[in-house]
Amino acid sequence: MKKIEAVIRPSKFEEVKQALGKLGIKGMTVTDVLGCGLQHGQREIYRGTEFIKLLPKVKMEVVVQDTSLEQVIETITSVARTGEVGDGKIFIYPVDTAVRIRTGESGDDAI
Amino acid sequence: MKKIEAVIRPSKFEEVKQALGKLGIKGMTVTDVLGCGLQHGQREIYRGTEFIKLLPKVKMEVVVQDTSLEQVIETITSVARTGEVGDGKIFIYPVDTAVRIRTGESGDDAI
Amino acid sequence: MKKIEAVIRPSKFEEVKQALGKLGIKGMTVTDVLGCGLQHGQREIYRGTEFIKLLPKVKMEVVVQDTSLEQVIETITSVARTGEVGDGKIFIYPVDTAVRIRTGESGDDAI
Amino acid sequence: MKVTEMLGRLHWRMIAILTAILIAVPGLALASEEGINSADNAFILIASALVMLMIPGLALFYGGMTSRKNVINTIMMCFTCLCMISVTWVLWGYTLAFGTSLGGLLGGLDFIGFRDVGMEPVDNLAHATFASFQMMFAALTIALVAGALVERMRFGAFVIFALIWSTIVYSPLCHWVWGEGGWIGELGALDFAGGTVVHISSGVAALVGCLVLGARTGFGKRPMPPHHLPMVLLGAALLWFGWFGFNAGSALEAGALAASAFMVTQIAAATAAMTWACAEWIRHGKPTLLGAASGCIAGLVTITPAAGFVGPLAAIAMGFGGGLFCFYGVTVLKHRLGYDDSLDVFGIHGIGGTWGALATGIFAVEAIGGTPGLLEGNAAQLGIQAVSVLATYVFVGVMTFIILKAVGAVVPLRAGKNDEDIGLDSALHGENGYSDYIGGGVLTREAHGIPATARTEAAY
Amino acid sequence: MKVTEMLGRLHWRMIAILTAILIAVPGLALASEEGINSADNAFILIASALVMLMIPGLALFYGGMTSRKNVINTIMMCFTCLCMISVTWVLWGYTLAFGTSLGGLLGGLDFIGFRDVGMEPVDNLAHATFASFQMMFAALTIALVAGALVERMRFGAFVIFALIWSTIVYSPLCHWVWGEGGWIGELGALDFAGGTVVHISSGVAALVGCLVLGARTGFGKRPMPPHHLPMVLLGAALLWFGWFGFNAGSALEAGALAASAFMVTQIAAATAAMTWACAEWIRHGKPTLLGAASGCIAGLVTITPAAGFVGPLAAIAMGFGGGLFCFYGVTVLKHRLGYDDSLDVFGIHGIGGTWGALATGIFAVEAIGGTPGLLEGNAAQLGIQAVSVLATYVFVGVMTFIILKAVGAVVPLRAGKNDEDIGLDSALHGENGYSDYIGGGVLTREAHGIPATARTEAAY
Amino acid sequence: MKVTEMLGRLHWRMIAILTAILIAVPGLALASEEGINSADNAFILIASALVMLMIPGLALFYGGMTSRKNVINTIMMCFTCLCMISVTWVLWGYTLAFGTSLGGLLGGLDFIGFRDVGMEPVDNLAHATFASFQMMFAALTIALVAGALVERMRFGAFVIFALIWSTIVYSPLCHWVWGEGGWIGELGALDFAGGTVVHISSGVAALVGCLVLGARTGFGKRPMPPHHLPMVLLGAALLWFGWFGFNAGSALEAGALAASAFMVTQIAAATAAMTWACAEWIRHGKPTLLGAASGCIAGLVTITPAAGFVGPLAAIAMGFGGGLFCFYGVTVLKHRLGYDDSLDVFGIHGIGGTWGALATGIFAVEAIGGTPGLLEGNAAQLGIQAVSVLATYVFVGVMTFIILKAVGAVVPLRAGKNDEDIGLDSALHGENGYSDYIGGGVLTREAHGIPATARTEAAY
Ligand SMILES: Nc1ncnc2c1ncn2[C@@H]1O[C@H](COP(=O)(O)OP(=O)(O)O)[C@@H](O)[C@H]1O
Ligand SMILES: Nc1ncnc2c1ncn2[C@@H]1O[C@H](COP(=O)(O)OP(=O)(O)O)[C@@H](O)[C@H]1O
Ligand SMILES: Nc1ncnc2c1ncn2[C@@H]1O[C@H](COP(=O)(O)OP(=O)(O)O)[C@@H](O)[C@H]1O
Repeated sequence: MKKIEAVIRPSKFEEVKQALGKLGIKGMTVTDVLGCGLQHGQREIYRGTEFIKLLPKVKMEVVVQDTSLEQVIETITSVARTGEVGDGKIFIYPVDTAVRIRTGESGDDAI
Repeated sequence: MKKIEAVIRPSKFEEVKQALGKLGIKGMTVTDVLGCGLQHGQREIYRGTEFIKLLPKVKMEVVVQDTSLEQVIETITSVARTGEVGDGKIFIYPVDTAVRIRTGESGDDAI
Repeated sequence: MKKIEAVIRPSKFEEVKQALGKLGIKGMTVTDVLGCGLQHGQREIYRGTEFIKLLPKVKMEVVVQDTSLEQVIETITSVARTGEVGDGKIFIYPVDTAVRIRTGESGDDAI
Repeated sequence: MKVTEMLGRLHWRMIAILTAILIAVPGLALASEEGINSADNAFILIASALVMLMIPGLALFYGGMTSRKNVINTIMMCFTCLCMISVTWVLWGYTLAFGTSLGGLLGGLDFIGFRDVGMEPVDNLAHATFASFQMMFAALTIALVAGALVERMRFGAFVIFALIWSTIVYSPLCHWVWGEGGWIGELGALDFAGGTVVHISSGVAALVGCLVLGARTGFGKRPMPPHHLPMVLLGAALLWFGWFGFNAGSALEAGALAASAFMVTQIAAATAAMTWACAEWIRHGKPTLLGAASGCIAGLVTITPAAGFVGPLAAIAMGFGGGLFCFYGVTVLKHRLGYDDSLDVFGIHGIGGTWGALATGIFAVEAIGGTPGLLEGNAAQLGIQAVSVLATYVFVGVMTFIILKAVGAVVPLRAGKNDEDIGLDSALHGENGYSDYIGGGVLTREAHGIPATARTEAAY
Repeated sequence: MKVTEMLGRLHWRMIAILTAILIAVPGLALASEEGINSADNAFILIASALVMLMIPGLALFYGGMTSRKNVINTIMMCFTCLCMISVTWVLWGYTLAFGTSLGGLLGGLDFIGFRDVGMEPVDNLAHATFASFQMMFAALTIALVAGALVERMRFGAFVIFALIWSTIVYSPLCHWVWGEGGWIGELGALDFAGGTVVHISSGVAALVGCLVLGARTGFGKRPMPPHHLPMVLLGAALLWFGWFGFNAGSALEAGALAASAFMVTQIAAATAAMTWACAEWIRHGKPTLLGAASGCIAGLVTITPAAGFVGPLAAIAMGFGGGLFCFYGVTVLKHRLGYDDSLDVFGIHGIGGTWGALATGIFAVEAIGGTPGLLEGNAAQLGIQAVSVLATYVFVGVMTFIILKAVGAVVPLRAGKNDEDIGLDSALHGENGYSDYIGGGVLTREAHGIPATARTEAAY
Repeated sequence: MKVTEMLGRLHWRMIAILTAILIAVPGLALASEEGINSADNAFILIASALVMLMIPGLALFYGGMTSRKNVINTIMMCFTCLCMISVTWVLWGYTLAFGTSLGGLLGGLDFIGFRDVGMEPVDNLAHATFASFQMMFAALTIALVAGALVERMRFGAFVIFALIWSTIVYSPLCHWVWGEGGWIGELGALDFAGGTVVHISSGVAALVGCLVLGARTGFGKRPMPPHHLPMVLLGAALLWFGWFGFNAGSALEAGALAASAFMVTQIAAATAAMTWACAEWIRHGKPTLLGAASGCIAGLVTITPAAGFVGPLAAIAMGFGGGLFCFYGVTVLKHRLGYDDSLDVFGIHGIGGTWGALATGIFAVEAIGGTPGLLEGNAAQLGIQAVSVLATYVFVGVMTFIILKAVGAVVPLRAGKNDEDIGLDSALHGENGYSDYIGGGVLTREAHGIPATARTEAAY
């Protein structure tokens, strides 16, 4: 079981979510985050001072069985890509186990 | 050392937190998230268009020593359960180590 | 490849970010969170009822190559420290891999 | 005297009289023929606009105090009162309150559908001005009640309740106090701008309402603090601003009485805000903005019945009492009694209104409003005030209970548990107060194949 | 009669006449010498302030409806209209609208740079009062148009467009309808407070504008719900409040006509809000706050041309129609036609204004505004109204198209794709509506060595 | 002539005279007996309500500009000024400013506790009207000062400071300029609505205050951008709206002078907003909403002393100067001098007020306000204006310094480091502006066993 954490452009979120829906991925948890990387940030002005602000990104967390891993990564990569700096990253983490609170099921059954 | 990540109903958060407090768990980090799963989302209307919106959930992250793991999972599972779809999930992740910034302590002492 | 997750005081964020910038760390993802630990929370009042509220913290996530790990941890620890309870924690998690969406690169090249 | 001279004198007499009449005519035209004094008319029109603004002000005041997931529902309840009651006021509300009195108990149907309500004068104002001004009062009163019911009442049930309540509680009560021949007015009770009609009545209805509905899920187990305090402050500010129209406008003219009412309104509001904040400072060690904002409303409520009857120092005394009693009611009494008046409508409007109505009987000054109070030796006035308060409590309390039970027999009053959990905004209105980034967090319908006609449990 | 007697009588005659004149003088001074009636003047000054407040109200109404990343740009467009048009109105806008008519088509340059616009009376008002009141109308009209263009139009292009449009579309149109000798006014068309001048004109310009610009990226693929509904409600409330100044103030005096206009304004707004919310309740199972708020604006738009001509029941009928037609236009028609009018300016101001202008011809009552409508047997009036509507559609539609094409030939009209993606607030104004915790999420400039003069693509 | 004829003539004479007297009586009653002109009285009452609204407007304007964690404290400071000063104004503030002059320096105690302040006329207004109008000015002025001190000043210390400052700085200064016999007024200095009394005085106090307090922790190291720009805009809009009451109301009547003041107020605000935004556009490549909003306030400040003295083109010139100088002050000068005026009170009110006071001496037109300025050849007026400015700078500067030092000797002026870090809202008021989901993020007290009486360091 793996957790796929994708940090993407907010404007791409809708498309990615639908693409995952088509793969049969129903569950995900989503968070508003700010990020920086090669794409530095937005230049803002406050009463004569200019400064750089982190960029809004969307973090999607999807826990999947090992078998779906490749497919999900590929889908996200291809749908979220615009080719311009700032498209984001996908990180893969190991997951020990999962529990479905409603039923108490655990492991692969829970996701 | 493990990280317990529980995605639960916002209305259950208070109870869960207090239950953990009784177990002696003092530390946790909490985030507002949106989620979907078997429970799809809320139907909303905007000027004649209907659409489905992700549901607000609360993500609690608690890093615990391996020995407390079972007890914490059980507590969260039982307190956060309503039995209706949308109760949420618990994910368990391995943690390499932890550091307490104030003192520089690391490992089990830090949590 | 490791994920460094630091939960720090909001007022220290700017300094930490700049210190990391000097180390050559360009990428990070940042989230507003609430937390409690030894530092309980803020006492608030609502129409005669007093209650305790979780404290705002900032969660920084930085995925780094194993080689930079020590240095980053040390930098965060020293810069974010005030010595008073509530300075926060650093957690280190294993990462299986990373993918740069824009190019499809994966592994160490992606971060 | 010669005849010619007589004629000559008559001639002059005629000229003088004609002159007098001609010159007096414009005056007459203003004072009795057309009757509308444009300064007064302008003032009351603006005052009406100010009172209108109080209702969205109230919506924000209340909306900011609820939790984030119920802000839309709360605002919608207030806003619906503004709109719905404006229409029913035209159709039947106004005439039931201000039509020719049927035995001092109810207005007749003379003005049904705003018949004859238009440009013709009523005393110094155009009839349309007076009717519009009163329209805002009617809408505001029932909107005030909403604050006690929010976060759990079903929207549809509230709409029906509000409609009936405004018709068979507000209109009659308004007639009793302000209608020509209304029995409370005839009694000599003083209520300048609505201490009984607006505030006690809404406060009592709120109390009965929240008792009938029962507490919000989780009440008492966790605090339910305001989700947006600057919005609360904004709402309080608009209320305060509008209240000048409410109180000074109730002079129904733009002269010295309006000025006096304006002045004491400001003083009482300010005093009560400070009183509440200081009480908190002493009791909890910290003065809160919510306390100051609640205090100013308490002061405004308190001075409402007295605005045209008391002077500046009495306004300080009344404001101080209003701040203190309401603070006590909201922070101590409520917790002891254990009822869940979500946004403390009874604690502020009920308690403040009651104190204000009684204090009017104490502090009234003959030189200002024509009636002396207790301090000027007229103890009877306090008795009359007490009777009017009591009558309002009993009438409104009983009627509200009956109406709610009747409505509850037809449609459920409370939202379902699940709707309360996810929030009434989404459940009942299909809306969210704030939508965040995340592309609006939208899952398109098609992706899940949910039919557009699917409805959640409490949609109606 | 003796001469001495004759003289004596003459003497008395003189005294009587002198008396008469002397006594009449203060009256004369008020009525013809100075001419300013201070009650009317006070009323219109306050009304002007209310109309001014409509523009920030509109900014919030619109701003709350856009996505979070475009709220500042949206507000900025409205606020810029308020400021910029106030200045151009002084310089040339007013005189083009209200200067001595050049053949009924345009005002002459008599008042250029507000020459002679000051304390001297124009009828019952100070000239400054009238010119300020009209200034607010001019600023509001073009600000309304912005709502259709937001979330994709480049700010600089909008500024140029607004400047030209206000000069060569608004001022002439205003002259036609309200200027002395303007041809539409001469025709006998009724437009009390701006149904054609303000609402149809902004609605049509909005429609043409959004067609020329093209839809927002992602339009139709994902809903773009309001990011802050309480802000929308606040904006609607300020609009409603200000509209009393707009409509009642258009009586240009503070008497019975103003009162009547005030009353029907309230009634139509309330009715339309309820109509819209009920339509949603029936169609979608849930009434929304956005629906109620949109409805009240639709009602206000509808009653605008009719405010001084119709009675309370006609206001209910007009409000009902306004709510229903605009609801249909916004939720059905727009989707069928597929244009992207971001915040439904045409759907509300265009459709509501058209219905209002025609309905004025139907419901006008002679006893109120002096002109009978269709229901009082004057079918011709409906024809005249139709002509004025048609003329406005054609003139504004063609002119707006030409202006946009001309401006677009000089500077790009649309923001770049990337700017649209990250949001116009940051891209065009270097600002964010809300900055969150995280120490403001700030990376100092030095840390990245970005020169202070670096500019994003669409900075100008 | 015969005796009978004589009598006859006398008889007629009497009739004519009686007629004259009788007819004149209503006029007399209005003009001298009762004295209150209801149009003027209505106008100033509404104007007072508008000025009241400026203070919550200011609270939102300031509140939106601070960081999220200090929004409540900021709003609370302004709101407390509104409430507290309203009470002290009744008790002693008014009489110190407007009581019978003690040598041109201070008002006597005639009106202590608002003795004799009520329904009797003062010129054309009810005394209560005048006193209420002035009350709002007093409250606003000290509230303006707060903007320079927020995000680090201890609330309790501010309350004491405000109380003293308003008593021994504002009241005397107000007396000097507007009190009968006040020495600056006697000098012939022009200050229509408070350029020196309100704006220079608050600006200078702000500057001294922030120098005494020292900069916020982190100032200069990281930008501290506004946390809620739409709130800033809303505040600016309410300020602008209220300013019509402030400036036009300062005519103290509702005629042509009020109209002229209204008009130039609008023009200067609009011009300055555009000027500031354009200056940014040129300098930074992007016009900001904060810039436009700051600009309109700068313009309003600038025109305040001149509102009743200058014409429309002068208003454009003054607004342009106001926008430019304040822009320069806030974006360049402040950074060079390095002081931390949190929300730029000195940069806008100090600089704008100074420019406005001087420019009044330049642009004043005899035909408008009765006094010619430099451009009409009266160079002396500019000198008088300069003297009044200088006197205000010195008096306010010195007094503010002394008061702050004195207060600081008794209670600490600055909040503790830790309180500043977690935010003054939570530390000093036990509140949070916005509480998010997460069930309110609440840990019940019991769970941690913290006694209810525990207090944080800076609770008082
Ligand atoms: N090392 C990292 N650790 C955590 N998050 C990162 C890291 N690098 C990038 N990110 C996240 O990914 C986003 C996009 O990265 P960026 O380098 O700007 O673009 P790209 O992925 O196209 O090279 C960042 O805004 C940040 O949120
Ligand atoms: N595979 C997953 N990965 C990440 N989060 C998930 C996943 N599945 C569910 N969740 C989170 O758990 C929440 C509840 O899940 P859901 O399937 O709706 O209910 P239940 O757990 O009762 O079956 C979701 O809203 C989402 O936030
Ligand atoms: N066991 C834990 N799991 C997750 N987060 C924790 C844990 N313990 C502490 N935290 C986070 O770290 C923050 C600081 O911890 P705290 O114990 O208050 O201070 P300190 O680290 O100085 O001892 C908390 O507010 C919380 O967000």
